Amino acid sequence: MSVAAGLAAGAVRRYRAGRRFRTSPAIVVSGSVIVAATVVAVAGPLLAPYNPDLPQLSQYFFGPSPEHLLGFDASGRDVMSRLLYGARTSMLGPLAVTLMCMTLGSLLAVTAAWRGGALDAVISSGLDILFAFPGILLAVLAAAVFGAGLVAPVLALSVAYTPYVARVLRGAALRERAQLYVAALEVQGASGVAICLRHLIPNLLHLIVAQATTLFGYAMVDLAAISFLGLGVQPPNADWGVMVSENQQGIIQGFPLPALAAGICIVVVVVAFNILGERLYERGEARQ
Amino acid sequence: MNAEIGGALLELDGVTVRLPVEGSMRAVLQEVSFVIRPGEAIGLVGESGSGKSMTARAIDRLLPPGAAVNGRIRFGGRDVMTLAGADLKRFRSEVAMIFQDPRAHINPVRRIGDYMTEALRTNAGVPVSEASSRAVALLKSVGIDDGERRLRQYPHELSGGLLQRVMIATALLTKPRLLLADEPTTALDVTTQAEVLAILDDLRTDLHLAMLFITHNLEVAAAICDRTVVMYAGQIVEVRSSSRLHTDPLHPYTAALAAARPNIEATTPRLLAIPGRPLSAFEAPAGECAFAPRCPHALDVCRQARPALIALDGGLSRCVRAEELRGRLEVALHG
Amino acid sequence: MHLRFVLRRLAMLAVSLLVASFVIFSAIFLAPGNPIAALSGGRSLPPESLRTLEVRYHLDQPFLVQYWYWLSNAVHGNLGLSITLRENVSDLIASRISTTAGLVLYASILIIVLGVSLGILSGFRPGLLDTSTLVVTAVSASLPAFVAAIVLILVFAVQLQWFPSLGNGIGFLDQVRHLTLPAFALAVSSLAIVARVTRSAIREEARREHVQTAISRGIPTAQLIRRHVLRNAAIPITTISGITVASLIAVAAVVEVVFGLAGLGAYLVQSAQSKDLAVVQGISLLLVTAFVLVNVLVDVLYAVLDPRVSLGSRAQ
Amino acid sequence: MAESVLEVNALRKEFGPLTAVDDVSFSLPEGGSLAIVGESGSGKTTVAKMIVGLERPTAGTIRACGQDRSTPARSLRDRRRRGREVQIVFQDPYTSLDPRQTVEATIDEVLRLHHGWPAERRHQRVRELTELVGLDARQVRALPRSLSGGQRQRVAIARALAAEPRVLILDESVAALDVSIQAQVLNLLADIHDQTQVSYLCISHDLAVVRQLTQETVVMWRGKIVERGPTAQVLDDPRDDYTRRLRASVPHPGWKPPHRAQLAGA
Repeated sequence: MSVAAGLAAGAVRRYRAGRRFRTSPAIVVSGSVIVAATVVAVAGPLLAPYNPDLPQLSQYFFGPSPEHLLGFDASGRDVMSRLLYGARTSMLGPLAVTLMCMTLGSLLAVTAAWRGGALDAVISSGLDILFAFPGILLAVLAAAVFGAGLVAPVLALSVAYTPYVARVLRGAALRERAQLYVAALEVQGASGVAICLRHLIPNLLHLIVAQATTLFGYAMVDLAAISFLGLGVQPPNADWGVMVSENQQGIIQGFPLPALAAGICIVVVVVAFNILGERLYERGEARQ
Repeated sequence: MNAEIGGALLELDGVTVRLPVEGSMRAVLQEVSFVIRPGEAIGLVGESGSGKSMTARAIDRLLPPGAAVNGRIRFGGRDVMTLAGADLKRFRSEVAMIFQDPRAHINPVRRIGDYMTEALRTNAGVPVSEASSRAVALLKSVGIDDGERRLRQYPHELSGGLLQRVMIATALLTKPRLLLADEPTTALDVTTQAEVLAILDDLRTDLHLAMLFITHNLEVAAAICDRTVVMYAGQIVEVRSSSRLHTDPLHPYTAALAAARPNIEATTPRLLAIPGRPLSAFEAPAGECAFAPRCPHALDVCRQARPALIALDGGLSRCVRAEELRGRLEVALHG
Repeated sequence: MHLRFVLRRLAMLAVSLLVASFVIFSAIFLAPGNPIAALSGGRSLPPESLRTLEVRYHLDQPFLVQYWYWLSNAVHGNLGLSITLRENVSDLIASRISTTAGLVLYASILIIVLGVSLGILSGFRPGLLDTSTLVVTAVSASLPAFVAAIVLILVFAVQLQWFPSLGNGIGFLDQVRHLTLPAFALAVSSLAIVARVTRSAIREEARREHVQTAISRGIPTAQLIRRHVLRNAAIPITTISGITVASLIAVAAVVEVVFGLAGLGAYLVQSAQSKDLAVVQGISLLLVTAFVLVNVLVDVLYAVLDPRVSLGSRAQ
Repeated sequence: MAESVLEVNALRKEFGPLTAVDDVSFSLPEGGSLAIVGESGSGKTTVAKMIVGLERPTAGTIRACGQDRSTPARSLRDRRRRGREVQIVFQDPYTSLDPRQTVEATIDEVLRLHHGWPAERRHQRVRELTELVGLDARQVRALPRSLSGGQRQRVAIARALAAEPRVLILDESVAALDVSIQAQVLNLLADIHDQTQVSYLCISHDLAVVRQLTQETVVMWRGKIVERGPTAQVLDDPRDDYTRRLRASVPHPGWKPPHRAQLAGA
């Protein structure tokens, strides 16, 4: 559930080093799921058969039919069309969190590991202090202050999860920096920036990508939760987290499909990202 | 049954070990045979990939999962591979092993005292206080005088040299009859190495302990072992009494290895390097002498079949030209 | 050695809390409009309420002085007044804290007991159990708590009717019964993560060279597992359990909302929606403190378990 | 005596309360070869790191090619110039190459750093250097992971030579290699010394390697120089107690470990 735990698990996963990597069915399936989700996020509105915001009150919680494959939601809107539209915000938020976190986290980690000494101490303690904020809590706080919507929670999660990313990357960057080829380049007189850009970061790339993939999955979970709580994407906009919330009453009333369908979309995409992240991580480890 | 056939404490007979590598079984040891008599020290020498460590692991039943072993290993007349229950337990207490990297081989979260006495307490039921005092006494015999304090420390608080002594003392605590020493001095400084070797040599004589000493250093093996076994590409290529190893080697590889080392006593303009690199058993060409591609004495006959070990002057050599080359190999030594 | 570690960690704890409280306090100044507008959530309030706000926040004083007043009040248990409920925030929190604490505790027990046992079992027994554990945990590790919650309600409350789907319950047993589904919903993904990490930690420790040494010395298998494999694997297992348990403190809000539990999290969300900033500040401060304390506890536990740790931070 | 290409004077390095290097002075003549011999904790590697600028001396001076290098370089140009004065080959062949870079790219990167040559000329130079260290065309295009330890060490030597340094520091450069490979690399280093004007500073714990490679030797013990002189003389007739103990500890044919009674005097 939490990014913190997920990323930490990634770090602890070093314990499972050395397994050989093959293009397994798991990678093909999770990769396809991610590609499909991305296509829907980009082209969802073109694929959607109906207007996602048009309520037909008489049809509320009306079951599936050949025309409406997933039936209608609590307000009588076409569930399939809302899912297709909702992919966009559901994917865009995590993407923004991932990009910001990885950029900031890599930058801080590499700077701290490269310069060492006082600067490293400052960056590391700064990150340690940021650890005080659980992501969801900071997101709720941000939504309370700046108002509900996607922007405040995305910023809050980026800040809250940067220390987790940076801590793991800093450890890896320190290990890489201790490699003798780095010392050899320093002795040659290559500039620090050049060594970082041309050698250090490329050698950390497998870890950065693996972390980004895992982070995306968990950011998606947290942002969906924020939207579910009514502090993220606002109804009537379609979003998977919002859809679970809107149709929650259906669970008890005997119409679980609309809420479940949105929930399943989230789970499938997140599982795909997590499995891919795990495999990328293992591949990086095997290559070491 | 007669316990120790021909006076052998440990007997390896045609031991072949295969390991699963990328889905197929690859040989890492081929037809390894030798014996160790009670109280005898055997040196096992080879470069990387020669299979020397794998030999010790096979003897101690510490091979990685999936390993297939052919041939026979007998300790005190009993087949080691089929030992179980109380017999296995006794075997474990009679055969002790020490390793190159004590830091990896000692549990980092337990105290030295716990590590040293665990086997004694668990398997022999020796009370803690007695086990500890025995540990302290043994630490003293390996040159550690403040044993009581050391027992309370954690491994990370000790230097590599100290830790290696702790490991040796621990190995001797159960009064073994055979010590398997896998490169125990490789990671140590030269002066520490000399001390540890002296300790091993002393203890071995005092305790009438048999030893298999694995090293990549011909001189170290010759210095503290009665006989030396030289391995190349998973095979034994020579067995020779240590005193004659340098003066009268029987296999071109042994001679080349000795000649390749820079000499501390005289300046040589150029070393007699062996071309190519050491091969492991599964890289070596089949159906010819494994050393032939690098051997300065190789002839066509060497490439026609794997030579067998032949007895020569009290030693063994896996070289078809061994007899013919005697004396000429020695020349290589002083270049 | 350990004392120095604990002292250093406590100093860091103090700094973290100070910074966190500062961030939480400054939130009202970051909000659009003036602080009063932020605190009142844009509502028009009776003059006496406005007065209380001004007094409470010392809005006529410099910023840092205001912060100082707010903090010392908070430390003394005075967290101000809820704008919507016109009640003391401390009292409101006090009446809800036991639900959240119970929920988090229940879920933590599930995670540690079930997650670690499952991980140990599949770590030592390769085969069908291990494979199915791997597959199931791969999916459940990615399960958002609110999705887990609606599935649990659907199956165990609506279909099987074993557990209630809403409310807190009365009396201890009834409360436990009411908390069971929420606790599972909260625990499920962390449980899976803990199980997976436990499994790989055990596999990894079992392969260590010192375990080989112990085998070669004839240490019986049961003792080998207990004293060398499990003991050493306890270090990463503690770390991951601590991180997941700490994260529950915030995630509990989601579960409380789904199950209609009157806990702190649900109240926090409700206050955030109604822009009742005094409440948001109070609860945030409390949750952050709990979160940081659990993390400190994990670090201390880690140092106790691993004699190699003297100063410095977690497993890097 | 030839002019000295490297001069170290009263060098000192403290790590907190620990003094790792204490009042170390020596000079290396142009085209000469000097060994710093010692065991772990002797401070020999710290001296090497200070000379190449990976550590900063607490006190003392280092001059190479007449230029001071006791303080960190101020500009990138300065750093590159220092790179053309002193180069180093490390002990561990496994981490001394970027795993993602081919041999060709590794050496080319250094050539680009130091010389404003066109691609054609750099390519030519890569070929010369790799031929010099005995790598074939296939190995030149390979990634480090498909090379053996000895081959990687050859790459590291070629990379160091690409800067055309006046001093090459060999920091336990053959210690991690198999005996048969070690001999190949030692011969290669001897050939390079004969063919070029490069001076060697050889950091080693291995007295036999030192004898093979150097004319002069200083012996370090616990941060201090305890003995110095021509290598053959230091090894054949050690004066200092520690040097004697060290010499007596080196295994060689016919050697027996000196037992503790014999060692006790040292």
